[in-house]
Amino acid sequence: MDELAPIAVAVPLLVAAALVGGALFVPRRVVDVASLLASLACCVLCALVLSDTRDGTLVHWFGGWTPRNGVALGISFAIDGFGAGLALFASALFVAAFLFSWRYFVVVGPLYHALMLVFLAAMLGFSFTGDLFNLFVFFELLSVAAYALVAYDIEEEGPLQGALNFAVTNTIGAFLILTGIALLYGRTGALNMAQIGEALAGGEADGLVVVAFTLMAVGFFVKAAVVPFHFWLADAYSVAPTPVCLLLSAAMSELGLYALARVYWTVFSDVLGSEEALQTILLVAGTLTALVGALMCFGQRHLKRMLAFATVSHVGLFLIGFGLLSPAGLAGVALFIVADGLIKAALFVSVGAVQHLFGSVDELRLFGRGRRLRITGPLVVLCGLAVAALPPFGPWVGKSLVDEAARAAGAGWVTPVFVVASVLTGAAVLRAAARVFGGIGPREDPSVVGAPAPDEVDPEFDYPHNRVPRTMTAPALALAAGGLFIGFVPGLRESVERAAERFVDRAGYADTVLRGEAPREVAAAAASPGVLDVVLGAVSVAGALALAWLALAPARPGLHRIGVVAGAGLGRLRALHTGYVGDYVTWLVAGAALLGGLFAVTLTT
Amino acid sequence: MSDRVRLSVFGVSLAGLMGLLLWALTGLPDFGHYAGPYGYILNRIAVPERSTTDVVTAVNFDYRGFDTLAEEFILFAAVVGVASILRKLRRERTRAPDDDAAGRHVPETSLTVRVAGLGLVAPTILVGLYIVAHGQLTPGGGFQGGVILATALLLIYLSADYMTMRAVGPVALIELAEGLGGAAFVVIGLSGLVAGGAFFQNWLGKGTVGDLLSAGTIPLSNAAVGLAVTGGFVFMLSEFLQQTLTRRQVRRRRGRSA
Amino acid sequence: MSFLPYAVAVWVMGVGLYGIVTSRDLLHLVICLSVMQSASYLLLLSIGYVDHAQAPIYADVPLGTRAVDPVVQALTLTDVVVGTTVTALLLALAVQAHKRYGTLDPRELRPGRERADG
Amino acid sequence: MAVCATAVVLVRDPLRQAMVASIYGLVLGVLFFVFEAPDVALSQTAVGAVALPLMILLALAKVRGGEE
Repeated sequence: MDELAPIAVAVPLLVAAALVGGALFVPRRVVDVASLLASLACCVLCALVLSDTRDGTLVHWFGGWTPRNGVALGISFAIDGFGAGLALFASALFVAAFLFSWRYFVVVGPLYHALMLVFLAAMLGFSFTGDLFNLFVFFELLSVAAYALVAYDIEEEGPLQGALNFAVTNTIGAFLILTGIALLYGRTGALNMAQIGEALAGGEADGLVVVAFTLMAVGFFVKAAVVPFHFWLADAYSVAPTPVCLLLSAAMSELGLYALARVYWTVFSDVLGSEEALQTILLVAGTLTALVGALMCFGQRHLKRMLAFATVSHVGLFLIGFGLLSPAGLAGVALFIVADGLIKAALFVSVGAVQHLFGSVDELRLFGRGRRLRITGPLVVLCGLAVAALPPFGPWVGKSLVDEAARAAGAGWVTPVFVVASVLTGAAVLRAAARVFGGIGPREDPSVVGAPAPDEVDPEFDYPHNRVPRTMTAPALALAAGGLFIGFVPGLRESVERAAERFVDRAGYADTVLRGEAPREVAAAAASPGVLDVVLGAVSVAGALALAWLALAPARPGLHRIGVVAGAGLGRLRALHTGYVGDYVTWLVAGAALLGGLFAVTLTT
Repeated sequence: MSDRVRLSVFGVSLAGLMGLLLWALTGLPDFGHYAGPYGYILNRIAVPERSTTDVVTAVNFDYRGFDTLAEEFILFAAVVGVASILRKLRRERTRAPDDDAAGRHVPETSLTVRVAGLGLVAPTILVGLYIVAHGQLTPGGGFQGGVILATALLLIYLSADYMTMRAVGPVALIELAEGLGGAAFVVIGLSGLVAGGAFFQNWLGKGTVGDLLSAGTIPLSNAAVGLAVTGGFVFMLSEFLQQTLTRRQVRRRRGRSA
Repeated sequence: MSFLPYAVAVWVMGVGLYGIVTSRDLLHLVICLSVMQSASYLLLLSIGYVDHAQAPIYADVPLGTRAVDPVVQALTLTDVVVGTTVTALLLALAVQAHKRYGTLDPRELRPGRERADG
Repeated sequence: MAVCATAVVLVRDPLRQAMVASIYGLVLGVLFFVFEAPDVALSQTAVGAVALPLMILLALAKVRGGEE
């Protein structure tokens, strides 16, 4: 049933084109319903595709151009469990986002929906494709739709600048990716990933190969927001409309890492030198990202910006899981990405609901105003605990699996990184929840950003609203439930591990794609978290609660001083986040040169 | 970062990055010695198998037609994005309530320029259509022809005025062209799936090499892309144009009250 | 000579990036970005070039004549469209930003700047 | 080529830059023609030398007008 995949990409594009074609004649509700139906259809199609990938990679050759003598003539979709799973995950998020948009926007044209649908199609194509240039084209489609969506709220304060920084940095990233593709094409005369991998495998890792890998890694790191390529993310995510934030934070950053993993295991895994060196470099980059993101997250009072930095921190954790370069780590990351993405999406929806009611996303200004929200409040607290890795919920399962894989790979030193990142991000969410929904703690906080977040009020609308609409509560509950209980789905862990085993099998992938051979059988061990993981989870939750309590404790001079010192320390870090695009590009080029230098020294053979 | 620090960090890094790139490029075959195989194979098989004489068009609309579909929607997303970014701010409306109602009040274009401009419109449209239609035969195709068609409409603006241009290409019609072109391209892809079992399967008869209607679905795709590109570029250019005009009226208004 | 086109592509990229970092005007910055992107057109076409070969168009020449790589040309075409659209989108952002804030200097347009004066 | 690209970046005044960029687009188009890539040359000329500079000029007209 490989034909379903291109249909899943075509449906949202077709609906988007129809919406724009009839822009002036279609009423708002029809647009809403059509978009919702399109995303639901994608969900169904992706679920069918996913169930078909159980036995291995599905291949669809566009135009019927099957390879001749191992040379690909056209473009292929090569869909495995991870690609299809990610596509299903993205489609489900879009259903939630469209549902949420129903009442979020007072006035919204079909332009917004058309952009969202193109965004959806781009995510699906990006997850499915087996062709390097096609990957780049979908990367750009994803980016262009995202730039426009981030800037959608032109009435607000920041979106334009956020979108500008986003667009400039990501365009440079895309350019670097294309340069890498051009290098590989010059060497191998191929664009199909499996074919390039075949051509390079066992050969020499010279300057061309290593630099091509560097360029693609940097490009995808920019999209995934790995330190020091992360600066644009908070600027963009904190100003985008909330339903868009949900998609950016839960799916787009992760797609960047997915693409790097895909390219690594189809093209580079059998040619680059020292795997240990690459592992170390990736783990260090992941650690840096996790810690910087977590610290910045804790120092925010703008709720969306807080969640944006939580995203950065979690991307760092994902990178650590990927950097282990083992199927076990990859399986853990896959589960972690889905669970964490759903939780973060639920948090964004909750923030959006608060914003809908009170017209603000500022932690201190919202002090105590959320007391009467009987559903949203407890939900945010629960999600905060889950972010802090409370057993037995989804994020804890994912983190534990990655952690175990790290210990098995002899990289046990990353465990404290996971704990610290969980404590800081969890504490930030819990502290904000206590302030907003409980009215607990002081109204001043020396450890967060001084200036308040700008109000996000729709001037044509009367504030305050009285209640959270059901179209906001329902997606929040569903997303949270999915994220919390994903670890309990029977057989899921085995399937993910089997998919991970296939994902890292470069030769098997190439055989299936280029020669149409039946996929090989793989075994799965079905790892599960142990006692140590429960203890670690409990420690991080206790740490998060303690830290949140400290931040909220009644103003005693000693504590206040600690807060001031912490605030000053964070200020140094914050001062680097200047919001000036010239600085960001400088960081980008510096990071690229550094990474390239490290790779050149360690990976060349 | 101060300017000096930034520039020196950047200078050193850029030198490093450029050095890395040069190092990588020494690994390529020398300039003028492309090694293949992809391009060479297509050069050999495209003409007999697809009845096209322009292999680049065959690559764009057949072998790698799916790339072009995504590319077309990048254009689509950008057009929609430009429209959404440049839509009127609420404040703006109060400042210039009749922004697009009145015509232009700028120095009159001289008659000679107008006549010359209008005289160019028809040939330009003809050239654009020719380039779209001969996509599979000679250089050019939907994209190139579409851009030329779009500039022809702009010529109408330059030689007549904004209102005439809007009358020739009203917003609804431009949007319709843009949406229809995009949708038609998707439908061509889907039709391949239905008729031939693969998305973008070129299932129509290939005809004789060199004929205007040869190469199966390629001319249809070219037409669809041409429509979408014309619509897209006209839309973007007229959005920018409208911005310029709105400004003029805002300023005029301020001048009067001052 | 055999390396010159590649070196020029790297130079164009470097110059474009330099322009982006030092730019004081968003419109200038956007043009520099498109200059940087033109480096990739140049690189792609240089890679596919073959000495003493025809364009891959068989309208007037017999089949089998040596021609340059058509694939990189198709890729470049796609890339040109992508570059153009991104540039157009950025120009729209710049215009709107100017309308809102009255400046085009990226140093003065700083979103959600982290203020350390806590 | 390289000189032309450098000139585009170094010209700081956007109005003149738009002109230089247009010439640069044209030079690129000619170069692509020399590279035996007439398809690309055609679209580069149409876009780089006409459509984009036009958009830049329109954007500039808008921005300059606001400053007066």
